[in-house]
Amino acid sequence: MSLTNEKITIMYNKMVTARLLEEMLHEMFSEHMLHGTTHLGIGQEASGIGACMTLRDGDKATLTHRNHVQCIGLGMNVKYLLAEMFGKETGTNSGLGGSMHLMDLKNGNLGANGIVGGGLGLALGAAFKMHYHKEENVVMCFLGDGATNEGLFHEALNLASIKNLPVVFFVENNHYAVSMNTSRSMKVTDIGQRANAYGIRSIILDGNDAIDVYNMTFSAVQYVREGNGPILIESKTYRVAGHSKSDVKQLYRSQEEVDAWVAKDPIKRLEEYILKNNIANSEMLKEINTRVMDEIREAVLFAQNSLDPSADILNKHIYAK
Amino acid sequence: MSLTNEKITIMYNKMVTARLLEEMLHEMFSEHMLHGTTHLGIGQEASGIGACMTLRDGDKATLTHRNHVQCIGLGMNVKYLLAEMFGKETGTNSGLGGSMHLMDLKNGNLGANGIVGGGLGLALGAAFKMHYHKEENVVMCFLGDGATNEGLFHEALNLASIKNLPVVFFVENNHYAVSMNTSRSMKVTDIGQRANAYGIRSIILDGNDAIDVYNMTFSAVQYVREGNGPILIESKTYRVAGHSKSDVKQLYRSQEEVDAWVAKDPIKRLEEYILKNNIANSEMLKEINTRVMDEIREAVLFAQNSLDPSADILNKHIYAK
Amino acid sequence: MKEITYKEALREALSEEMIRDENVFLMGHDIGIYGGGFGVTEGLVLQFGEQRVIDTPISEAIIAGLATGAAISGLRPVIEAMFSDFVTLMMDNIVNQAAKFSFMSASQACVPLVLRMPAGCGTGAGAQHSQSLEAWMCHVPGLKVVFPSNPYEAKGLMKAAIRDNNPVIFFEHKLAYSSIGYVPEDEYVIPIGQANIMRKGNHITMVSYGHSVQKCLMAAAHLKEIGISAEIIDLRTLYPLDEATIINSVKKTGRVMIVHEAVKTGGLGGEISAILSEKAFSYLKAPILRIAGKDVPIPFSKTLEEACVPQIQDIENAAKRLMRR
Amino acid sequence: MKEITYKEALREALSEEMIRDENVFLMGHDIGIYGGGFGVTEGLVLQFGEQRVIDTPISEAIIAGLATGAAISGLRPVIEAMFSDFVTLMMDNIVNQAAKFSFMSASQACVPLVLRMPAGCGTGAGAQHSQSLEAWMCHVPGLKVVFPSNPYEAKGLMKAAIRDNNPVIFFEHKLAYSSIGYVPEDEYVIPIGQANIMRKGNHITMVSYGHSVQKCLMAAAHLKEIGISAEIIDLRTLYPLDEATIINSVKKTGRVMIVHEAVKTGGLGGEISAILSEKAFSYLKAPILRIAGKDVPIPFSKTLEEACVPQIQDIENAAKRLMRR
Ligand SMILES: Cc1ncc(C[n+]2csc(CCOP(=O)(O)OP(=O)(O)O)c2C)c(N)n1
Ligand SMILES: Cc1ncc(C[n+]2csc(CCOP(=O)(O)OP(=O)(O)O)c2C)c(N)n1
Ligand SMILES: [Mg+2]
Ligand SMILES: [Mg+2]
Repeated sequence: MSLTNEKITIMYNKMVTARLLEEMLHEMFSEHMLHGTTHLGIGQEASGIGACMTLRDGDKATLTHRNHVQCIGLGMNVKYLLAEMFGKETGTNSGLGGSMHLMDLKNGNLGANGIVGGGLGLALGAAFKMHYHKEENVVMCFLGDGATNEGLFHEALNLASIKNLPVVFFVENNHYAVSMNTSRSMKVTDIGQRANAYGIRSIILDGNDAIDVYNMTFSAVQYVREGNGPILIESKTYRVAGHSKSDVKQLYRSQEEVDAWVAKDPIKRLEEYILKNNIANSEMLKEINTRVMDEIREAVLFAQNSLDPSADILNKHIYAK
Repeated sequence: MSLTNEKITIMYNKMVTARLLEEMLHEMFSEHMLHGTTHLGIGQEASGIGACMTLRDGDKATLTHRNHVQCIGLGMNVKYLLAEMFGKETGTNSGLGGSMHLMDLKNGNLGANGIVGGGLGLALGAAFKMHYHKEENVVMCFLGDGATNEGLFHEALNLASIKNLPVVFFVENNHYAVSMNTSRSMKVTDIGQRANAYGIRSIILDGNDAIDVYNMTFSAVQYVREGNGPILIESKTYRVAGHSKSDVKQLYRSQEEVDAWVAKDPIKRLEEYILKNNIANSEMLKEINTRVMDEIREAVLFAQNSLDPSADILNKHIYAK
Repeated sequence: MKEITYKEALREALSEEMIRDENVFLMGHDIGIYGGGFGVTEGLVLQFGEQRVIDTPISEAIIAGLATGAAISGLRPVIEAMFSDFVTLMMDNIVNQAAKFSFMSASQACVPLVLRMPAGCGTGAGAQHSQSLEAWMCHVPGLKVVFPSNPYEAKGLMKAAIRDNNPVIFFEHKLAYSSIGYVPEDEYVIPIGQANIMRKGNHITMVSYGHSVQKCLMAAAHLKEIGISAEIIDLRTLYPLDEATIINSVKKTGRVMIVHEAVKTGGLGGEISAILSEKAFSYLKAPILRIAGKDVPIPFSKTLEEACVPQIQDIENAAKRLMRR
Repeated sequence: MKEITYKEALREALSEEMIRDENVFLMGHDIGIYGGGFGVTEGLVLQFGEQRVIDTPISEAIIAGLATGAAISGLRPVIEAMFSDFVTLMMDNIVNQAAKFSFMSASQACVPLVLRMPAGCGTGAGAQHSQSLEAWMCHVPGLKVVFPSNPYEAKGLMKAAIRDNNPVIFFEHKLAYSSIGYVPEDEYVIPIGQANIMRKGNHITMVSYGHSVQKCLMAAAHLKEIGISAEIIDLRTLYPLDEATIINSVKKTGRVMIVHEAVKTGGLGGEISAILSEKAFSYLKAPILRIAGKDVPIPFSKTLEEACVPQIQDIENAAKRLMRR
C-alpha cells in the first residue's frame, strides 16, 4: 500500500501523540506523580510509528522497554496506556504490568519487555504459529542496538533464518545502550552487517525520516509476507531524552551531539514534508496538535480518576484456567 | 616456528596416540568396562593435534566434550587420562570429572566441557588475564560447529573483538551436531562467515590435512599473539565415529558419506606425506605405532590398578580455602 | 492394562495428544530422526512429519523463547532440554517470560507450554549432566512442576501437562526411562496437583517423588520385615503441592521423612518440612527428617556418585532412626 | 566511625580492595562513566581507569563466563548484573561453570569471583525487575551467598567476598542503597558464614536477612511496647548458613519466625525451618512461621507491590500470633 496523503496525516497525528504523551510523562515523573521508571522515545517517533503503520490485520509486534512510540504506532488508546502507567485497574494490563510491560493483544501488540531482547522469543513463536498455520502475516520484532549484543539475538536470527519464519527484525539503532555508544559495543559499523551471518537480508534506513521508514519498511514487510523468510532493518536514529528517568547527568555524551540530532527532529521533518507537498497547511497541523493535547489531558484525568486494582486481582492472573 | 621433520614426527606420534587410545576406549565402552559416556574424535586428529601443537608455554586452551584428541595434543599423559575415565583417584581430576571434564592445567589445558560452548567464557577470561597483565600468550578456544549456534558464541566473539582479546576460536566443523548436519543448522555455508559480524578475521582450512592445519593455525596464532585481537579458524573435518557411545543407528547419515570421509583419513594422509618427503620410512612409522600401543596398554593397566577415590575426597574440592 | 516402559509411556502420551490436537508440536535438538537424547521421541517424526517434530540447532534459549511465543499465539509446544542441566540456558525465557506472561498481561494471553527435561544422576555423566534442579522451578510463581515416578504417571501427567494452559516443567528421571509398569489401555489423565499414596502404612510417612519413590518402595518392603510400616506419598506434582494428602498422612503417622535426590540445602524437602511445621506441628511425634542429595556437585566416579544421593539403605537407616525418636 | 550510605559502603569496599590488590577488577554494563544502574560504582572509572572498571555490551552470559575464566587464571573479578533478575541469563556460567570448577578439576584451580546483584522490589519496576532469587543460589553447591542488610555489613562482607577464593553471589537490596549507617574508619572484614544478632530478645526469634531485617527491627520496636521481646538474627550469609547462631537463639526463645521478601514456596525460609525441625525440634514451643513474599510475580501497582511482600505490620501481626500459640 503506497503512502497516501491520508496515511501521512495519520502518521503525523500518531507521532505528535507519542511526542506530547512522552513530554507529559516526563513532566509527571519529574513531579513524582508516577511510580516506577520509564524510557522515553523522544526523537525516535518516525522509526516506531513508521514501522508499525506498515502492518495489517493479523500481523503482530513485540516491543522494547522503550515502547510508548511503538504502542501508539500499533493503535493503543492513550487512556488505557496512561491508566497502566498510573497502575490503575483500567490500564491495559490492569495495573499489573506498568511502563515496561504495556500490552494490547487485540491490536497485535504482544507486549513491551523489561528484558533487553526479551521479545525475540515471543516474536519467533508468533511467527512460527503463522508459519505453522500458513497464515500470510508477519511479526515485527522491535529491538534496540544494545539488544543485538545479547546471545538470544544470535540464536533467534539463526533459527528464524533456517525455519524461514516471517519476522521483521526492526532494530532501532539510537546509538546508545544506556551509556554505551555503538562504537564501543561492536566493531562493525552497521548492525545490518550482522544479518549476513545468518543468510538474512538487511536494510539500513534513516530512522528520522518517517516517509523513508514507512516506504522501506513496507517493502521489507512485503518481502517477508511473501514467504522469503526474515529480514533485518536497521533504523538509524537517536535517543534525545535520557535513557530512563534516572539518567540525569548524561556524562557519556556531549550536548553538541544531542543538538545535532535534535536538528534532525523527525516530527519537524515530517511537518516540512507535509507543507512542501501540500498535504496539509500549518493551520491543520496546529489543529492536530491541539486536538492531541486535549486527548492526552483527558486521558490523564481518566487515569487519575480510575481505581487502584484491588488485592484479589493478584491471584486471578498468575495461572490460566 | 616452521614445521621441522622432528615436529612432524611428534605430530604423527600424537595423532596415532589419540587414534589408538580412542579405539581402545570404544572397545572398552562396548564391553561396559567404563561408566558414563564418551565422544570420540576419530577422523579429527589432524585438527585437534595440529592446532594444539602451534601453542607455546603459557598459552592456554579450552576443550570441548570431544576432547581426547585435544588433550593429547596439549600433552596430557595417557595414563592419567585413562585413570580419569576409569574414575580413579590417579586420574587427572581424581575421578571427579570424567571424560567430559578432563583437565590438565599445568599443560595449559583449561578443561574439557560438558556444556556445548561452555569453554567460551573460560577462554575469554584466560585471554583477558593475558591482556590485563600484558602477557604475550594466546588462548585456543575449541568449538564444534554446533556450538556456534549458541548465544554465548555471539556474545563471546563480540566481546573478544571489542576488547581485542588474544583468542583463537578454533571451530572443528565436523559437519554434525549429534544428528544435525550443518546444512540444516545454518544458512551460511562457512562458519568463517560468522566472524565478519564482529569484525573478526577468519580462516578456513582443510582439517584433515595435518600440515595445513599446523601451518595456517600457526600464522593465525602469530597474528593473535602480536596483539591483533581474536581470529576464527574453521577447520573442516568429519566425525567418523558415532556422536557418543549411545549413537548406534546413525540414521541421520549415509554409509557412503562416512566412507568418503574415511578415505580422507588424516593419519593416512600424514603417513603418505611423511613417506613421500622421506621424513621417516614405513619401518619407523610401524615402530611408532607399536610403541604407542604398548604405552596405551600400560596406561590401561595403570588405570585399572589404581584405587577408587575415597568418599572423603567429596568435601575437599567443593570450596577452595 | 499393558506393560510398557516410562519412555514408551511418554511417547504414547505425546503421540496421542498430537493426534487429538493439531496445535501440539515438539521442538528440541535431535528429537527428530535421532529420537531425542534418551529415545523418548523415537519414531514420532515419521508419524507426524518435520512440521510438527522439529529439530533445532543447539540454541536452548531461543527454543524456550519460541515456545513461549508460540504458546501465547495458540499453539501447544512441547519442548525438550536434552538434559535438565541445560535449563540454565533457558532460565530467562522460562522465568522472566513464560512464567510471568499471563500475570503481567492480566490474562490477555496464556502460555500452554511443556518443557520436558531428563534429570538426575546415576549415569556417570558428571557434574554438568546430573543435576536435579526442580526446586528452582517451584520457586517461580506462574510455573507448574511435575515429576512422574513410573510409566503410569509419566503418561497420565504428560497428557495433563499438554492440556494445561500454563507452562508446565516436566521432569523425567534418566534412570526411570527403561523401567516397566502397567498402563491402562484406555485414555486417562492424571490431574496436576494431586499426590498419590503409593503404599499405605501406619508408622512413618515417606514423602518423595521421581525416581526416589522406587527406592522408598524397596526400603519399605525391607522395613516391613522388621515391623516398620511405611506410608509412601508420591508427590507427582511438585508445584502446586498437594498439601492435604501429606498432612493427612502425617496426622496418622506422626513421623515423616522427605526423600529426594536433589541437593539438600534449598531442596524441596525444606519446603515440605516447613509446611508441616506450619500446619501439622502438633501431630509430629519426631523431628521431620530430610534424606536428600549431599551438598556437592555430582562426581563422575561411580562409587562417589552413588554416595551423593540417597540409596535404599540410607532410607532404611533413616526410617529406623525416625522410629527410635 | 562515620555515617555513610549502603551504596557508599559498597563503593568504599570496592575501591579499597582494588587499591590493595591489582588483580581485582570490575566488569558489567554501564558501570563506568554511568556509575552502574544504582550508582554503586560512580567515580571508580576515574580512579582506576578503563582497564579495571570495564563497561561491556549487554551480554550478561559472557560477562559471567569471562569472569569465571579470569578468576581461574588468577584475577579477582567483581561483576555486576544490573538487576538480579538478569541472573537468568548468567545461570549456565555461574552454575555449570563457576560453581563446579574447583570440584570438577579436583582443585586444579579455584574461582574467586564476586557477582553483585541489586535485588528485591519496592521501586515499581515490575515483575522482571523486582525478584528475590537468592534461594536458587543457595541450592548450588560451590557458591557462597551473602546479603547485607546495612552499610556496615555491606562494606565488611564485600571485602570478605572479594578476598574469598570461591564464587560469591552478593545480593544488594535496592531499597537499602540510600540507607545510612555507621561504619568504622579502620579497615574491617566481616567473615562469610557468620550471622549477627542484631537485637537481643527473649520471647521470639526473628530470622531474616537483607532489607527485611530493617522491617524486623521496626516491628520489634513496636512489639516491645506491648511486651513482646524479639531477638533478631541477621543472617548476612545465606550459604553457608550459620546454623549455630539460629539454633542457640531458638533454644532460648522456643518461638521462631523467618522473614524474607522472596516468594514463600521454595524460599530460604523453608530451609531454615527444616534445619530447626531437624536440630532444635524439642525446643520449639510453637510452629515455626514463615513470613515471606506471596507466591506471585511482583505487580507494578504500588499498593499491590506492597501487598506482595512482608511489611512491618505483617511481621508484628505474625509475632503476636506466634506468642498466642
Ligand atoms: C537482559 C537485560 N539486561 C540489561 C537490562 C537493563 N537495561 C535496560 S534498557 C538497557 C539498554 C538497552 O539498549 P538498547 O537495546 O540499545 O535500547 P535503547 O534503550 O537504546 O532503546 C539496559 C542495559 C535489561 N533490562 N535487560
Ligand atoms: C548446552 C548444551 N546443549 C546440548 C548438549 C548436548 N550435546 C552434547 S554434544 C552435542 C553436539 C555438539 O555439536 P558440535 O558442537 O558440532 O560438536 P561435535 O559433537 O560435533 O564435536 C550436543 C547437542 C550439551 N552438552 N550442552
Ligand atoms: Mg539503543
Ligand atoms: Mg560438530
